[in-house]
Amino acid sequence: MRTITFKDALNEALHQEMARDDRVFVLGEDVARMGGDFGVTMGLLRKFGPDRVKDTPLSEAAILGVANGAAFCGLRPVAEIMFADFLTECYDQLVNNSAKAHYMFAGKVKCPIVVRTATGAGFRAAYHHSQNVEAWFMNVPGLTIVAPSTPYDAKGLLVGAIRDDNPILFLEHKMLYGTSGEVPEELYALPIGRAEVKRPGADVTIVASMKMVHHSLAVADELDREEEISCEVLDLRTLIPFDKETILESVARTGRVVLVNEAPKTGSLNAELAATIIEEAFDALKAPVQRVNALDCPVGFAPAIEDYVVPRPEDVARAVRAVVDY
Amino acid sequence: MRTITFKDALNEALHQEMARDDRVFVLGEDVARMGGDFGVTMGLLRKFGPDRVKDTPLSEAAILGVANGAAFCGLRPVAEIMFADFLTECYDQLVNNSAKAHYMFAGKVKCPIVVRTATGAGFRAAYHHSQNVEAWFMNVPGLTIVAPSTPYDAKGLLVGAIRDDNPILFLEHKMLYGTSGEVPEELYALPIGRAEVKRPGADVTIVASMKMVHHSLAVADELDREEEISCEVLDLRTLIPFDKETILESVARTGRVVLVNEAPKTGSLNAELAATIIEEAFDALKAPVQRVNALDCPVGFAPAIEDYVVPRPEDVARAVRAVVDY
Amino acid sequence: MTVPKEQLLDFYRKMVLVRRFEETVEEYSKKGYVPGFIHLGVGQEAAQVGAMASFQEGDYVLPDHRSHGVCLMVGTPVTEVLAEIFGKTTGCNKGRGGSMHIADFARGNVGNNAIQGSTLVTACGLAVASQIRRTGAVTFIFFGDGTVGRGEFHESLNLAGVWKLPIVYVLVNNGYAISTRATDAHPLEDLAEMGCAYNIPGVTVDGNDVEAVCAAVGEAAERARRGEGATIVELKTYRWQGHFSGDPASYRPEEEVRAWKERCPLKATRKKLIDRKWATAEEIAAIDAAVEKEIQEAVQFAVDSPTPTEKDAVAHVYVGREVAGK
Amino acid sequence: MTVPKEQLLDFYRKMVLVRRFEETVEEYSKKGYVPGFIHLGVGQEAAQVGAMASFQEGDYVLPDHRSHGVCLMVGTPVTEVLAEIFGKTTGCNKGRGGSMHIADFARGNVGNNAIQGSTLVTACGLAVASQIRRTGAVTFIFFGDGTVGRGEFHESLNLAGVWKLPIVYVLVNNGYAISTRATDAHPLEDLAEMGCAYNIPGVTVDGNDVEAVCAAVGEAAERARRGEGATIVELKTYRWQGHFSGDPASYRPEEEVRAWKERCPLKATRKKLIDRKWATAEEIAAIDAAVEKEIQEAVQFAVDSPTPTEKDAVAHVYVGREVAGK
Ligand SMILES: Cc1ncc(C[n+]2csc(CCOP(=O)(O)OP(=O)(O)O)c2C)c(N)n1
Ligand SMILES: Cc1ncc(C[n+]2csc(CCOP(=O)(O)OP(=O)(O)O)c2C)c(N)n1
Ligand SMILES: [Mg+2]
Ligand SMILES: [Mg+2]
Repeated sequence: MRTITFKDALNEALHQEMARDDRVFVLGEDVARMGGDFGVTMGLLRKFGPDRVKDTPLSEAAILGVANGAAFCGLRPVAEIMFADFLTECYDQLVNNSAKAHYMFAGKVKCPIVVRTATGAGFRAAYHHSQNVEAWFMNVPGLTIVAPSTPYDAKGLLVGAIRDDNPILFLEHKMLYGTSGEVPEELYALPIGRAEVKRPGADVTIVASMKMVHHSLAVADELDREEEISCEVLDLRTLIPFDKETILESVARTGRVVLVNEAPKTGSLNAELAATIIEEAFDALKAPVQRVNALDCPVGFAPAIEDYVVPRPEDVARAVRAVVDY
Repeated sequence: MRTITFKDALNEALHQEMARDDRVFVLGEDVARMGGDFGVTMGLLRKFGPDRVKDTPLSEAAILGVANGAAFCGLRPVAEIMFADFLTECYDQLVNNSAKAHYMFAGKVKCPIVVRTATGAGFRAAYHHSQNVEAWFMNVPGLTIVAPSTPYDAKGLLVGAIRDDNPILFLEHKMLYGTSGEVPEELYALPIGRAEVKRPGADVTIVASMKMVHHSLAVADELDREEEISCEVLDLRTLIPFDKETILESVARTGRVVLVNEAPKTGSLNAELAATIIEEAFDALKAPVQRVNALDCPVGFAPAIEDYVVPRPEDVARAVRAVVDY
Repeated sequence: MTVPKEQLLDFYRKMVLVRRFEETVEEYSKKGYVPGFIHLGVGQEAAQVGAMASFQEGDYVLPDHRSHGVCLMVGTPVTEVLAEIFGKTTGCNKGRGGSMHIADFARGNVGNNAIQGSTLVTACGLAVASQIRRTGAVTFIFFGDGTVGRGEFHESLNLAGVWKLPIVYVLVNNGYAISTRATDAHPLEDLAEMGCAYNIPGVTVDGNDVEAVCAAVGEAAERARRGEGATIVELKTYRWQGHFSGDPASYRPEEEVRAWKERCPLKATRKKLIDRKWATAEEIAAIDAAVEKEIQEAVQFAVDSPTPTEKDAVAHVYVGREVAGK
Repeated sequence: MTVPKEQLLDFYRKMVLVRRFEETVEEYSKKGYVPGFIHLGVGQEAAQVGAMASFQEGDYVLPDHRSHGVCLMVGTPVTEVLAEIFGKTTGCNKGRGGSMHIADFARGNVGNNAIQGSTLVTACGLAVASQIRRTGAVTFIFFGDGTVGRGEFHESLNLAGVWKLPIVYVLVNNGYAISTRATDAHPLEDLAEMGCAYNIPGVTVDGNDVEAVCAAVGEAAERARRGEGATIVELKTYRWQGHFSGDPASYRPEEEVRAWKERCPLKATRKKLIDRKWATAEEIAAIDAAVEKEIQEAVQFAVDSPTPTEKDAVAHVYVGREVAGK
């Protein structure tokens, strides 16, 4: 199969789904003439014209407002918020409007929006361009958070998200845009809400997402080779609501769990995963669940600090050894 | 000792601390001429004048901007955001500015602000006036979240928060404003970051905050009386960073834990508490940690719905029985 | 401007309906039938009725928190609006929204959001949808003088200005945001003038003169329909009651309230009808009586209707995904 | 306006410093010495130098993301600014902030926040502090044409207008926000005119004429010092490079770039100096050479300085509370 980048996979998803469904339109800062800060919306303006590909002013709340309002009218907006850190500027729209509209109005309206945004550390861009933000939205019933780790998933999940009738926050880890993988040329959708076993294993369940899936896979290979530890790596793909069944099924077999997430430890998605596993698989656990996270501090500028603060493969390996040796 | 309401305790804290420290000033919507939507800032304008008690336009981001900027200059602003739900409108200021300033600028500036706000359900005010919001701010290093449950704590913690050099989100549960308790007349500060055992017990540790402390105490009394179950009730008082030592000390004795929090279950503070307890007291646990939360849905309007969705005393009792019977 | 006889009679009937509706809500609120707090529009009937005269089938309207009257003008049956406010399953949102969240999508009422200012950007989305689909629909957004303070006011008008969006900004200036005088919150007296920053015409009219309101909003709506973009129409009026039902409103002078009550929009319209010999006192009394009958029937309906049950609580959190109850 | 000879010579020296600083940052960025992405102000030197001529001791300034030059004008040593951009411990924020977060509190530079628009409201807080303390300080806030789109622009100006805050809004209009033309993002050509909505005077000047800039900002600063409130000064200029160093900027016509380069502010000032016979070519060359020496010394200093280490990572998250490292 053909190999393309994560970014091109997303771009292809937009091209193909917009061609298929004329309710879909794209808006955001610099998405039209420039094709997006990361190039994900490249070529859409030429193909679909200014009605369906809109450069907005630097107004995040208005971008979400347009998305919500248009969605209420039956369109399917795909809004780009350039960096996830800027979701702070339209937090109200997402939390109080998008997420609640369907419930608040007794199911009489839907809010099928996708908010794409670049998340994660590693870009040397410091405090306001490096955060992992999913935890800010974890406690907001009604929102769905999707986060692919491979080009294949990126394309299929973006299409799946656009077709989903719920408001979806779609996280694109900025260090993955340039990674490559096999992606079918035809249009396909992957289901929202399903995790995937990216690598089967018997001793330890590693649950990860986005860039941390790749750290986890690398560690799993190494530990398999060097220490005869067999790790199963689960890629959540949908962070909220997450796929409890797949996780619990794996934990029932391994009894040992390592959770890997790039956000600061306190209050990250890992906390919810750990609490759920405890609640539902207490007796299966052979060791305390280990959480691998960034330190509880902002993402600093100096590379030595950034690299130290976020989870490194060696942190994952250490956690795996800890659950095995417990 | 004298008995006053929670609201009056807060009001007295402001009066006394403003008299003591002329760097303290108050701002927010309707805090001056009207004395606050809940009356907490009553009388301050007359006593301290318009320089130190400021009615603002309906501009939450500007309120936080004024607080941050003035704090950087050495003042100690106490900002009121009328309902916690409106923190969505100044989320960027709190998350990206207040919380990070000290770190981002290498300790050369401090941001000693207090953001007071009315939180919680029970007011029949639906989606945008009823949320429990602490989880939105859990994964934001640099922020401190304080949440009293009694008039005594309200006064002492507010004074403690004003004197603290960190940005503090100060949550006032709106159903507690009218509750009464003993409060010393003199000025005193309670330490930030310390939980309190509100009721000692031997069999089960209940960890709660704000209104849920009262639910928990009521249940503890009842179960003690009727079922001979002895519950220890811990009041977190500071939600983030929370007092791990006090929790772990109690759990080491009881081995059974019930966490009670009014926010929706997925991704609430209870998740972090559960994960921490698992990590640090795995071997002491005699039963899976039980989380008592609101259901994973918004806070609806109709009273029957609101009352069903948020935790009721019977839900706490059921969870206690579950850990005892495990 | 003078409207034809039939229209003025119709306006009068509608204003009486709105007035009696509000008085009835207040009466039944005091009797305990209305959960939560309510914001009454008594005194603002001419603004609501006159502005909505230009609303056509296919148009969108976003009412605000003080907009029961606007909701009625859309054509939603009085029974359904009242039942919604009472929190009954027969309400237009099945009792799930209440006073601050009344929507009727089929008739173009996209509902309020109780976060002031939020809907200002939603309006852009409705307008963009009608632009993309070339439906010629106009979006009417109601908001108060206080809400002008929010950042979304700017983001909305800036976008509307540059994209020439078909929006009528109905700025209901009743002089106060809770206790805060409009003149203490904004540096201009006539807030419609703020349109100058956005190349959007602004017009200020007597909001208690239903004919003047109808003319100004009508012209703005026509401009929007012709594709010439948005207009701000500021309606100067006054709310007779406090901010919410029960607010003593001691922040404003008795004299001011008295003067405005003199300028009652119903009384003024009655006088016009009599002066122009368009109706006799008897005919007017007949209108009043007919309205009264409608109101009393609605009350009966709302009182008799069932309340939602616990099992309604978890419906519609997501489209197509279930949420667990207790 | 004509400034005295000594001042124009000083302006020239400073503009050369800023120009050479930016070119040097770019050069060393390409060589791999500068982490992350940087926004260069080449072409905007007259705006930065001319505006900061009115900055006095005790004043506050909030630079933006394209403001290395502004940071230098505060008086922070070139060495410390460059070392900060290189991410070194000798930087003014110990390498913790980088290009987008350069502060120097002791000298009144309160630092940038990389969320566009955030500092617009921080500015209000600085101004309120100087009002409360009656220090007479002026706050200078730098922001671009794109950032005018943010809601905070409005909340800030509305508050500044109604509270008569001593702020100079330095609106650097370089025609673009990344790829988006100012004229596609806002409905007015001269953005200073937006002051009309806030009763705040706006003036638009040639941002490449350092004397005109100095005069306009000087007048605005004097107004603020006299207690007459805020002014918007719009400086029309152009950035020669792309949005960030490396951006090919293919979204703008070659011709436009060429025309603006003709209008180089350094060249214009050199011409003035020569035409007025205030300096000879040799004297100008001597200034250039002196600046060059300063720059090269700063480079040596920055290159030789140490980088932060891992243990620096967890310092200063909170005041007085430790955060655990790895
Ligand atoms: C973002 C936000 N801030 C504050 C409030 C609380 N609040 C509700 S109505 C109101 C005043 C609104 O004033 P105005 O817009 O003039 O409308 P009016 O009540 O006069 O009709 C305030 C401050 C809110 N609901 N949302
Ligand atoms: C809230 C927010 N949205 C978007 C961005 C991304 N961004 C950084 S600079 C910029 C353009 C700013 O344009 P302008 O204000 O004109 O300044 P210039 O870059 O032209 O100097 C954008 C969109 C951001 N940093 N913050
Ligand atoms: Mg008002
Ligand atoms: Mg610009």
